Amino acid sequence: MKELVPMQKLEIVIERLQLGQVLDIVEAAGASGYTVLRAVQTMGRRHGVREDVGLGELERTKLVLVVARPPVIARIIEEVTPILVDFPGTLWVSDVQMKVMDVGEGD
Amino acid sequence: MKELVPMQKLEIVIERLQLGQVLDIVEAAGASGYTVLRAVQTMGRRHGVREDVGLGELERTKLVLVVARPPVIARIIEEVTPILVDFPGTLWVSDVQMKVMDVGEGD
Amino acid sequence: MKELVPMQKLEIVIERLQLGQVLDIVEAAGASGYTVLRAVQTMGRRHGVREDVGLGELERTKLVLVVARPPVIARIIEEVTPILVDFPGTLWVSDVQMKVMDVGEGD
Amino acid sequence: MLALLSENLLTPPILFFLLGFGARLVRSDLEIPREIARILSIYLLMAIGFKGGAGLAKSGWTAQVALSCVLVVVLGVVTTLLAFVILRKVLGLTRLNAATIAAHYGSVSAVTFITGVVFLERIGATYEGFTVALMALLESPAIFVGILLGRERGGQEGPKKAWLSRKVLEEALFNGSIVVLSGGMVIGAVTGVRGMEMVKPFLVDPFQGVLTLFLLDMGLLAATRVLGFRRIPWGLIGFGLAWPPLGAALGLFTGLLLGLSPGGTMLVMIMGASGSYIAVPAALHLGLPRANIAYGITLALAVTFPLNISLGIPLYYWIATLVAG
Amino acid sequence: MLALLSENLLTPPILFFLLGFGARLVRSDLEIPREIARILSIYLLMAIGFKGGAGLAKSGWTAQVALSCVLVVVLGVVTTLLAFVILRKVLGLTRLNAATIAAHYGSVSAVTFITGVVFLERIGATYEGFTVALMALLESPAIFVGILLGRERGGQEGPKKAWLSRKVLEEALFNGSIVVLSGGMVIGAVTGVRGMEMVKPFLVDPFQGVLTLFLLDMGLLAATRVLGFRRIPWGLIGFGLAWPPLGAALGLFTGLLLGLSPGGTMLVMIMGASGSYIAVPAALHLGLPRANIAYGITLALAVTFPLNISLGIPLYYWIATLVAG
Amino acid sequence: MLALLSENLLTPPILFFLLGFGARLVRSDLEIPREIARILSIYLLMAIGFKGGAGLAKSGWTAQVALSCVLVVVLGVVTTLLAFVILRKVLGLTRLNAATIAAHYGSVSAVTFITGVVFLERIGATYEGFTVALMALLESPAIFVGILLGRERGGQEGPKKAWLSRKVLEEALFNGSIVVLSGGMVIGAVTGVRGMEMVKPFLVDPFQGVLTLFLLDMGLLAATRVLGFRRIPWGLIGFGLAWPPLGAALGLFTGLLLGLSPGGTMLVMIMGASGSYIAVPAALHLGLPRANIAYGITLALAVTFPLNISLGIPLYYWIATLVAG
Ligand SMILES: Nc1ncnc2c1ncn2[C@@H]1O[C@H](COP(=O)(O)O)[C@@H](O)[C@H]1O
Ligand SMILES: Nc1ncnc2c1ncn2[C@@H]1O[C@H](COP(=O)(O)O)[C@@H](O)[C@H]1O
Ligand SMILES: Nc1ncnc2c1ncn2[C@@H]1O[C@H](COP(=O)(O)O)[C@@H](O)[C@H]1O
Ligand code: NA
Ligand code: NA
Ligand code: NA
Repeated sequence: MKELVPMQKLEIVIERLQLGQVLDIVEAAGASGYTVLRAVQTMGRRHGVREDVGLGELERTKLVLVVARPPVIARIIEEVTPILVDFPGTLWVSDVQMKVMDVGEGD
Repeated sequence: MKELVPMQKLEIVIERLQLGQVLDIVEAAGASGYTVLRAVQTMGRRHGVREDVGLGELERTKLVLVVARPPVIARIIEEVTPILVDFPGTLWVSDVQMKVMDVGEGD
Repeated sequence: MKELVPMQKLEIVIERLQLGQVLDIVEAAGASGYTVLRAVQTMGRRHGVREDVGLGELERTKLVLVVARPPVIARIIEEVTPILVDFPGTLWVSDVQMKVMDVGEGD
Repeated sequence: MLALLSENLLTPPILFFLLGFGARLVRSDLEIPREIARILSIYLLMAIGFKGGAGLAKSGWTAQVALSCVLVVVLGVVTTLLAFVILRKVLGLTRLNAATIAAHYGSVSAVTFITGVVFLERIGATYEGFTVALMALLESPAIFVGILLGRERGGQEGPKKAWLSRKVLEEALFNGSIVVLSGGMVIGAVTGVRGMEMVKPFLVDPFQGVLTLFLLDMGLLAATRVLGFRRIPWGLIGFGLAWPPLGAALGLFTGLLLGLSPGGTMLVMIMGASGSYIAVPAALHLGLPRANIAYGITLALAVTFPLNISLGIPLYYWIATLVAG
Repeated sequence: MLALLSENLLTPPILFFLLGFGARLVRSDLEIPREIARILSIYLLMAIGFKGGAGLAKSGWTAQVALSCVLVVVLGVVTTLLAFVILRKVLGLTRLNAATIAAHYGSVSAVTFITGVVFLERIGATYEGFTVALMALLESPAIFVGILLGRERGGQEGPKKAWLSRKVLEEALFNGSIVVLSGGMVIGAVTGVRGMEMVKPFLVDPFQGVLTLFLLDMGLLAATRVLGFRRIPWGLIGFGLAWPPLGAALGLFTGLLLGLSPGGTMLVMIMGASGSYIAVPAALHLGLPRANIAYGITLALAVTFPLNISLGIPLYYWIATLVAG
Repeated sequence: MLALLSENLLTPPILFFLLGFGARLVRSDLEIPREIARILSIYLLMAIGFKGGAGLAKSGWTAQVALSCVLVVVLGVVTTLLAFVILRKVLGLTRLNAATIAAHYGSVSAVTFITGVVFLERIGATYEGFTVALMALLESPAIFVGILLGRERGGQEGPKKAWLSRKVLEEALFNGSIVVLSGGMVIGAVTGVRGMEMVKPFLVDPFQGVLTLFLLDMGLLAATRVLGFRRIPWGLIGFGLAWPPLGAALGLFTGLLLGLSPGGTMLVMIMGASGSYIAVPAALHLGLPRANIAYGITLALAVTFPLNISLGIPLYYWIATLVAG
């Protein structure tokens, strides 16, 4: 029975223009994967309500989910923070237990 | 290095018709922001499977994410519960550590 | 005042073709409900970046949220794991406190 | 009669419905995005409404129209009650489920009506323009009757949960289908010929092509629900198949009473024989929140709809020509 | 003059706008998916651009066109400054909010312009083809002026946050509206008559019908924002109502200076009187990230836009015929 | 020959492709929603299928058609193997990546084929109706050969993971493209002239305009992938540029063998020269789940496609007129 491994889940709220940069950081830090969700309505203290404007992508604010070991998460947070200083976004971390599928297992 | 602050993450499942009311409660309670996601398929004990019907908004069930200090979260829960009694929805809370960006930091 | 009950939140990443099977397992295990979100961009060690290809459903990777008591969650994990061996996906668990709405309460 | 059958079956709309149905049965992953299906429904309702409005403006408000409006509401109530009794007494469903499904069948499927109109126009048969108005009228009665029948008696009905809260009223009277359909009718009538000229290349010429694309999606949806049949009691599927003749008979009777043309009578028969899967489910979602709407939609969309658009339409017209000829 | 009013009001586009507006006021849940509204905007910009390009090719590059381009940019700057002063001094808004709203009104609403073109074509009035090019030009000046006015003075403008970062420049000059509009124009001019032939059944014939469907959505959006008015200070709503005559006057003056036809003058009046809710908000989203753009969009879309397309268009044309006749 | 080049380049479809391409290069945020791009693809496949079916009905089932079907399947297999050998031996890719990219190029890009048909119709050149059927046939062979080549030898292939599981078969034979394309053909043939009449204002008249809008999106997509080129080895981009002449030559040979008209031969050259980015990636997603499909899509869409629709089409036709004239 594959055991559940204690890890950390990092949730990063970021806009589309900075998404590519954030995902590069996540991959470079060695996370085994990421799952990006689309936010439909958002509000924050620094940038208020972000409306869907212009003819760019709809629902521009994304929620990036990354589950990895604490050192990897810490590195990601360190490199993402400077981006959050300049652009709308925020991040939070929580403890989870993840089912680690060995690479060889997939068909 | 900006520290991570222990907070609570509140996740509220609510339908579009009650979303506005819930977001007002969240703002009034003093949360620094919220992130709303769209649910594509949902089921609950009280209202079963909610189909996308009629010509209203598609994917009507929403997941509201709010990260704030415990007292703020408690107040939100208290004011949202009466809505959940009458309408489809539920909520749950978990502990997280949030990166607090000072308001002045945004450009 | 309805109390918050300690429970576990299970998050399963799975693709559309296996979603029906997973939801059947969730219902059979006795969970009181589920909430399914749509992922727009995903990457994993075993199957890399999954592009939106062909004329099938857009944004095929789904994130299934299930909040239930530990024994129910454990049963779901046990029955979902074999699917994850053959198909893209992963899962993780975290502790939450859920507001349990009595069935009779809904109108 | 056979000519009528092939006249209907061997047309792009019906064939693309079968293509979609077959594609899903062989597990093709073909999928029309929900947003596209949604705007196609709005387009079809807008177009048939606009055409109906222009027709109504020409025919004007006559006694026959007034009487038709009254009788159609009666038809809606009667069909809902009849369906409820069959489902409750014959099939022994719970009060809530029987009322939910009955409400679907007491109303009308706009797309079946539209496919009927396209059939009549292709074979050059005439029909009363105001039948579109009758269809719009038929959306609400079934909702009210359904909610009335479905609500538990006594006790739990506190003031806040008045059996017909403001929200349910809004949904029953101002749901998207009624707004687009009747709004289109009023605007079609008001703007008359000049208005029609402005929108003809958009709302009239591509109409049959848009219906064809929409029915491709309907075929996919219907087959998806058919694949989920194992969760639906056989009795219900029987009801979905048996209802059309019953509903059509009631429609025929109404059409005769109103002295409508064969084409007009056929359309009223469709109103009786078809079940709604857009407007009614939306209203019941609010009015009967605990109801399992999946049953109603599955029967109306995956059993009754395919039956009506393939065999129903030509047969109802054939009968209408014999009786109301 | 009354004839002009009814000529404009009693047409499918305006009536479907009112239908959408009314539907939302009675809390109908009718909703056009955002993806559909998006492609309808792109279609309308592409079509008006293509038509403008074909017209420009015919009229050719004259002194009048060159002068018009210069004067329209001046019109953009002047209207932005005027609006800023009114909002800042008269209504006492913060520098940031005043600049944000001013930028909306210093630019133009492409859909109001398009509705004006449709009005002119229906009453058979002529207008200069290159006015479409002027509209495209009018998108950017207001953005630059708005950001300049909105940025806090001194300190905080480090190199990285240069007041006009590369991203803001890209958005101001190459946002979706400008790309589709001017791209359509260039391609319309280059491909000439043969190009037009290829796309006519798609870009020209259904144009008025697509505008009608788009305005149904606009009505829904405008009413949704009107329902949110309680969060907007009354002074601002007053500005939204008072601006059109002011902006139209500046447009009239510019039109006269350029010796445009009554139709052309009316279109320039629309440029002055209308506020952008597509291109400008997108640019400000980047240029003034802290600005509350909801105010600007709400005023431009839910106050000024309805006023312009219903009463504005016929009145501006009436005035233009009197003055520039 | 130059006339043919400008005849193709200076048309709305190609120019809007370049507009989209350029817009993304200057970082415009213009974006066509994925749902819209999806229904445009389905529309184009449905329309070309329907037109092909009507053509097939007229030409009927001849020996030439039967032979063409066989030879085209052979073309598919040969092009896949040839591409695999080049990628594996010359460029030294892993077996999996070589097989994946080869499968893309062994199949056909429906939109390149459609752009070719539009080119032929504009210059008034004839082509065999059944070429559309050949295109549909060309979708699957490359998928089977690709999966066969890509699967690791020995060991790991347990029964459950048979190299061609039921799901992969369903995707390879009944994927969305094949269903809509061949379904459209069958219905076009069955409903004949009367069927065409019903759908002409929807499926035929706006066809070139819809292609134009679709190519605007293709331009945006291609440029987005070009901006991501730094992650792709230069050798592969070279392959994407070098393949068209090779594939076209094989197509030319097949066309001559079949004695097709210059127009028909050009279309078969396109089949050889183009790579699929809709049907094949979907099948490989299931058949070779570990494959990095991004390479195949990027080359087929951002390198080969632009080359084919701009220079390829006129050149292939010019060569076809010389050789098969
Ligand atoms: N307390 C919070 N809870 C949930 N989401 C938040 C919170 N604060 C900020 N966000 C998200 O982060 C985005 C940017 O925040 P800001 O940069 O502070 O405007 C907002 O649009 C929200 O989507
Ligand atoms: N145990 C659960 N886990 C996850 N989501 C749930 C759960 N229970 C209810 N929900 C969500 O809450 C919505 C309303 O639940 P209910 O009002 O009980 O029907 C459902 O449609 C689900 O989206
Ligand atoms: N560490 C991770 N964090 C977040 N999501 C993940 C992670 N690993 C895998 N996933 C998700 O699971 C899907 C399948 O993973 P895999 O089967 O390993 O390719 C990926 O496409 C991601 O959506
Ligand atoms: Na009925
Ligand atoms: Na203006
Ligand atoms: Na090929």
